[in-house]
Amino acid sequence: MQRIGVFVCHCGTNIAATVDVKAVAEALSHEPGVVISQDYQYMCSESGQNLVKDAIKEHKLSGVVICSCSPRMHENTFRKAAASAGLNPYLVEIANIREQCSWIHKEIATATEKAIILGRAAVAKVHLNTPLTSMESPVVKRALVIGGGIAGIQTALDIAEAGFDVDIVEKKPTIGGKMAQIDKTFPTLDCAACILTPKMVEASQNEHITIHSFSEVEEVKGFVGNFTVKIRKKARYVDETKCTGCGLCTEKCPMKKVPNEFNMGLDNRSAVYIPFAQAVPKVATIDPNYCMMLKNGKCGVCSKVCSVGAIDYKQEDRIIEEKYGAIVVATGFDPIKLDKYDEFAYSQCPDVVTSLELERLMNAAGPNGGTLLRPSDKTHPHTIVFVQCVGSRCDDSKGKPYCSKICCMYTAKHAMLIREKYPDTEVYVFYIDVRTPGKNFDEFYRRAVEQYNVHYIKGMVGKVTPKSDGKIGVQASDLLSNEQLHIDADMVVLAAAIEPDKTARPLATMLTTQMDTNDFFTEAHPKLRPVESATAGIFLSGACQGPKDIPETVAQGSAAAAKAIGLLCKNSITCNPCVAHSDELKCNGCSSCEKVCPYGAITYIEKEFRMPDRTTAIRRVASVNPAVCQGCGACTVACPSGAMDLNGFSNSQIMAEVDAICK
Amino acid sequence: MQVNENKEFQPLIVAFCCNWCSYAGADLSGTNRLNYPTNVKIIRVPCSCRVNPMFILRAFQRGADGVILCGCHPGDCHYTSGNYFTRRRMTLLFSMLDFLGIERDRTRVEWVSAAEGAKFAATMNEFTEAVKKLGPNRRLEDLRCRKQ
Amino acid sequence: MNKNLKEQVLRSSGVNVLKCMRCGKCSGTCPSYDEMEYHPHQFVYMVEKGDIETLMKSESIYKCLTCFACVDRCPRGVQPAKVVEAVRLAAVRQQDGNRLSADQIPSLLDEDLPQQAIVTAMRKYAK
Amino acid sequence: MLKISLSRLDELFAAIAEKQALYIPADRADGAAEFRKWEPGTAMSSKLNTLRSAKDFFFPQTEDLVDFKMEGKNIDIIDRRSEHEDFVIFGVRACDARSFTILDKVFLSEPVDSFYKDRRDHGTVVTMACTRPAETCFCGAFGIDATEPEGDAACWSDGEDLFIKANTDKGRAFIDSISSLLEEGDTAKLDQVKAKTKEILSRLPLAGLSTAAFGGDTLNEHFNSEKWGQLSESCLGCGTCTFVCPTCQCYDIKDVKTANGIRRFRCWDSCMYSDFTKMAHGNPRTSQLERFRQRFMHKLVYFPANNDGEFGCVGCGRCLSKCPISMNIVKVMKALEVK
Amino acid sequence: MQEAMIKRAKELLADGSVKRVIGWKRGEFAYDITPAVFESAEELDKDFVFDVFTSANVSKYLVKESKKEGKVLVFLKPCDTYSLNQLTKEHRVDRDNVYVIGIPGGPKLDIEKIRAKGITGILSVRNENFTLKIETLYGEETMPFSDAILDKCASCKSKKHVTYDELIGEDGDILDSDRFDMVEKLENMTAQERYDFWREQLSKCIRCNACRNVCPACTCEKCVFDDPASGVENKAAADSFEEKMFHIIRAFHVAGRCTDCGECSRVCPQNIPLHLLNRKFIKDINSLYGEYQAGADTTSRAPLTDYTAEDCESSIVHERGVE
Repeated sequence: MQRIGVFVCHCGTNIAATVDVKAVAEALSHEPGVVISQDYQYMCSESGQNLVKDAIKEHKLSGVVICSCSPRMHENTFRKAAASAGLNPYLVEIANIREQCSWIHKEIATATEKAIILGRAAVAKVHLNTPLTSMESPVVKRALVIGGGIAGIQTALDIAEAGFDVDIVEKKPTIGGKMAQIDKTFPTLDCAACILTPKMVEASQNEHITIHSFSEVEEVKGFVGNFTVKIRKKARYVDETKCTGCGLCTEKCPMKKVPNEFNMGLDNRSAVYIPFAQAVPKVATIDPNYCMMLKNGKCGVCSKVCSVGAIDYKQEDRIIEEKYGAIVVATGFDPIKLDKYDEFAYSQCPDVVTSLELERLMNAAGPNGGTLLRPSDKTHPHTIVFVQCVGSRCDDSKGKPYCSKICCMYTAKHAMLIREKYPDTEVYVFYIDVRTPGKNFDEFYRRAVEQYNVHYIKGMVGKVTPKSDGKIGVQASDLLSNEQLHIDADMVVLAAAIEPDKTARPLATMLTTQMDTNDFFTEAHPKLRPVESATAGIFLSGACQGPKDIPETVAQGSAAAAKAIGLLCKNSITCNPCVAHSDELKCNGCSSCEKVCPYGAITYIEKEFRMPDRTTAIRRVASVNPAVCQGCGACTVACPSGAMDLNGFSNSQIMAEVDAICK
Repeated sequence: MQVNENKEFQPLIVAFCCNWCSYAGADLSGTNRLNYPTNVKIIRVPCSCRVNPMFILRAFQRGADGVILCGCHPGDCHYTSGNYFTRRRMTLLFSMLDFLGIERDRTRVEWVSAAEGAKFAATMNEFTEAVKKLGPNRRLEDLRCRKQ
Repeated sequence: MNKNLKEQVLRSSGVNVLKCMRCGKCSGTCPSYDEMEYHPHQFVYMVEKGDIETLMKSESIYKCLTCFACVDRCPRGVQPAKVVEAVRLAAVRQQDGNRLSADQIPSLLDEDLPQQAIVTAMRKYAK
Repeated sequence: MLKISLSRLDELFAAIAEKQALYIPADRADGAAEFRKWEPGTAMSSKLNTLRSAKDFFFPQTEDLVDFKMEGKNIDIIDRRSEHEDFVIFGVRACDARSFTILDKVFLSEPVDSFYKDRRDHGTVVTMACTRPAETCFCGAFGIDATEPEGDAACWSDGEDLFIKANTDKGRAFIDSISSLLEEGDTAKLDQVKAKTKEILSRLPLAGLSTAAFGGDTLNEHFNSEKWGQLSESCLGCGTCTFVCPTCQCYDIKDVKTANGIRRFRCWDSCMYSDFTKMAHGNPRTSQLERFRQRFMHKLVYFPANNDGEFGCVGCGRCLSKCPISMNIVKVMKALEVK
Repeated sequence: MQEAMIKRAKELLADGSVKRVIGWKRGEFAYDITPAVFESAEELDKDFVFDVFTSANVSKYLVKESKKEGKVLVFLKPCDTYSLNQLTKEHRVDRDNVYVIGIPGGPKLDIEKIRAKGITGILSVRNENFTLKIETLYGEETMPFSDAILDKCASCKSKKHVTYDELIGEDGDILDSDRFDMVEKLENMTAQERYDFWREQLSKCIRCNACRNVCPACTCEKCVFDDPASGVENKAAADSFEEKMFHIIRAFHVAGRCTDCGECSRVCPQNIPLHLLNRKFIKDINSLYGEYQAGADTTSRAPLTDYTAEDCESSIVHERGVE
């Protein structure tokens, strides 16, 4: 038999002014199971809490109902009070008679009647409450960072700094990501390599950091604190442990006609290559699509010239398995393909380039050694047109609906750098809006206009036409002077929209994290939890979550690291006990629940059962991981047999509330 | 359901509110002292997707005259996708009730965020009025469950 | 501002002018730009403002070639050409103001004008 | 024998209904026949039998027993029993009429089921002889003569007139109450009709069905038969056979939560259901084989063992036509009688 | 056809590829056919039948049979293959342990429709050029074949087998059926008319559970209606609410999973058109969330375990059809 205590709070006059609290206490004292029903001035005060604690002890209460303010306000207060008096905290229920009764109603009679009904529902519910205990789940003290760009590097360094082991998985042969390809950074115009490469070296030398370059995540299992990840280490046909990065093989390789992806295909590399001079790890990789030895067994030059015998044509992909407590996603971005925007003639004309291509064209390690020359005829361009928002801010059918955020600033940077280095060059920037929120950003843009005399023209370019004389006709409307402009340019630079890396979506599926329609990872809360995914233990760093510039990326990388460190610091995590659980005897193993679980908390096991007809059978049944389940209850409704139920909000509890209200 | 010959019909309305948005929205309308009728009684659930069609039928069985389900706005679910499942489930359930000839206005789903205290109160006022117009729920009531 | 006219233009064009982000790409790509008093982006903006009578009075409505370059290029899918067409249609519907009188025709005739165009014009504007 | 012209049937019904409630078989919209309270204009069905059996009159599918009314912590117990009014069921077939004898053995033996007895005391059963038996009929196997039905009073039709004869005191009182409408009539034509019906009965496909292999003393032989496995393997475990059966008499007692207490009621149960006779320890019959076997052993062995050889089946054929998978007592009997 | 089926079944039994055969067994009359498991050539020869009355969908028996030792051969009509796929998808049937022979579908006959013509004492039914010759105790009767077709066959949705290991006879196509006509007709009634329609229909329910127990989608280890813990358990339709409750919840539980095999209506001893409830859900799902045929495959996501951010709001119910 239940022994329930009811405590009605006056909340000063907040409740007592419109609800006859004495009448409520009196009415509820007659409810089945209620052994004590009291009212008090301020239930949440220390003396109010003591009243509850004493009653629990004196009356040996098996359940407590507090009629007071919203449970969102003081549920925890009263749970703690109950716990300190030896009652399981989950045997406390709150009837919200302030926010949802006294504050919204005026007439005492009806408000009191409603308060009694709300109290009665809470009593009915608490009858069915069960003691719940939070589970503890151990935390593996190692983190995985997926993606080795500046976001991943920053996150890894910060986590390593805190003393935890961290692995970086990078699909390319070197870490560094997009930032390594960038020439200078805004708004300070310092050289990207100068600030990035020391961090890359630091990462490679940190004893806590392991870099798996040329590797990809193959499979993710487990849950917060305890992920098991399979990583595919792709065959690079070079023994990483032996290669010294001397580069002799790359010099001697006879196959030199391979488009160099690091330079955006603007020049060539050899079949065995090191992406760039400061690559980390500085190890050669053989491109099997071009290597003649791998393609038809005829060559072997690299193997002959390698003094340490690092070349291994027989190398195969390797799968390694590792356990992690936290995973940080830092898969970054890519510029979109521009093939479908034929109005900008990107595919037809080599002198129409993307901004990232321009970065390489201007970079000292780029195809022209840092001299800006037209790709087509290697001549100096005198008129350069920049087109903003190519593929950004579009209708869904035309491109990306979002603003790519970084283009305004890097274009100002490009324009400024060009005007500084080549003052004889006219630079036009066609913009829709110039968006420069950020520290020193607008000042930077104004400098481009005021000091460097870059021509900013409001209006999107309508048409780009390569001409027979090598010039490029640019047609655009100047919306402010209301005239159509026709510019004969030597080069056109397109600020292509950026999109999440193609590997992000399959990865999100593996991680059971959410993505938006643009394939950006969705944060757990857009304002308050911006670096966590909704899946516990998975954190987001950098542009995989949305377009970002470098400072923001680094900030988010560090924030994600802080969140991961917070998790790794714990020896175990306390789980919310209000989670789903499956009655295995009723479970059909139909997988409906698994399909609606946003957290991947449900798995299936084959289990032997003694059936009611005295036989044994192996049945497939659902099993909820309480460490992963967040307690939404979606599965409870998807389950046709009612095998799934939710602690704290069980079917019978909610129906008891319904019954009590509908009396 | 309470009928008094001299008094206006007072419908009984059960509102299921998700803990994160709508229940907080209801709290907010309290904090802002925005009135809505006492007819509305709120049941707190973790997420709108916790509401089993069985609960709604149960309420009608036991004499509720209207049932309203409130959750976070689509896209804002605390659990990321719960209200999307709710939306499908309730659309189909309501359509079925309609198919069986149960008055449409007795059921509703409304998305109320934690900031929309005013919307919560307005919704409850409006819904109560709509149900009041329909009169007592006769088509989906279990007569045996009435007061003896 | 004439609300009815605006509504009529919006309805007959089926265009949501509020989608326009004022990038001017329509005008940037327009081959008739120099012929027009009001340019495609202005059409969109002026329709949004409800300033339709000005557009109806302007020769611009007959200068649009309906080549649909603006429709194709618009990043927001606004379809300016349809707006121009709708304004033109609004003008045509007010037949009295637009109908040619018989004695005006000879001076307008041009030997290079295809016969079919003349017949079409007659059909369109004659009562 | 007393008779009334069939053309005056409505007059007869009106006269009966004037004194007490009258139920006759009538066709419903979907073509099936059901017992319906007669009111002017209700036409008697020409169907052989009603879809549901006539047992509902004495043993309805659900019946409230008692209310527990709670006020605060007090519980009031309210008896839901109320004295029934007199009623007449007209047109019951011979098979269903026999089913009342079987139900009586269950409900009227000590301890008497007062709910059942009350209804039984107030009900007068007027039967109607069959003239067009169906292929699913096998009442003959249980010694029932469809041309000589039991009941408080029995009726026959020869196509022109309705003949009526009392079998019991209640029947005699019933006939007395309508005697003003009746006249003495010649049964020559009726005898011909009866003879013709008897001839058809002898030609029924199931006419040769015999109960010889069954009875109270055949328990061990049948209980342990290996045939139950095959017979029951396709049984869905639904309660259709039980619920259309005129003799199935098992019920469950259940509680329903009301606004302020509990209402206790009883409702038909089916031995085909997995929770049938579930007790604290669980379920005595855990497989569908056992449950299936229970139903037929009960009708063919246990019931006669306890009731002077009376079988728990009347051969009405309802389960033959309604079982979703067409497994039925005839197939069971035929399978089991082969040694 | 029957001979070919028996022959093939015997071959597969003989060479040990299958241990058991699920098919249909001859009864006392022309029409009372029972689904059965055959384990030997003799049993097949003696009782195996396939004709116009073998309408029962035997796929549900595979839940039990596929878990037994040895492979089971099952003969499935096109509609039955949808049920099997759905069961496979929900891990209720071990498909690897089942050998499916696809056989042509209906139209099958409904004995109740013959009886409804007043034909009684039925001894045999023969189909001659689409006229049924029915021998009865009271002489021979005739009626058009088309008048006796089972409702579920009359609105057949597909003659295509969606899963099989081999076929006997030709495979057919997915058909354009008129199966939603009655649902639409009801939708166009007023709420009062719909209420009256269903009150009349559902008041006939005797809660025998035949619809549930025959349903290939209802294979729960423990049905909520049998489970006192569920809060909806009950044995009898004691009140008009209970009738509605049972059928609403049942239809909802199979929504998005029901293949529209029509067995529920076929077996209802009270002739309640239960399939209309399931079809209502199918129709809604098709129109609101895109065409979906449960059981058409074993991988797609069921509509109720899926969503898009652009789904319609439930207020659409208020906006369409007749109040």
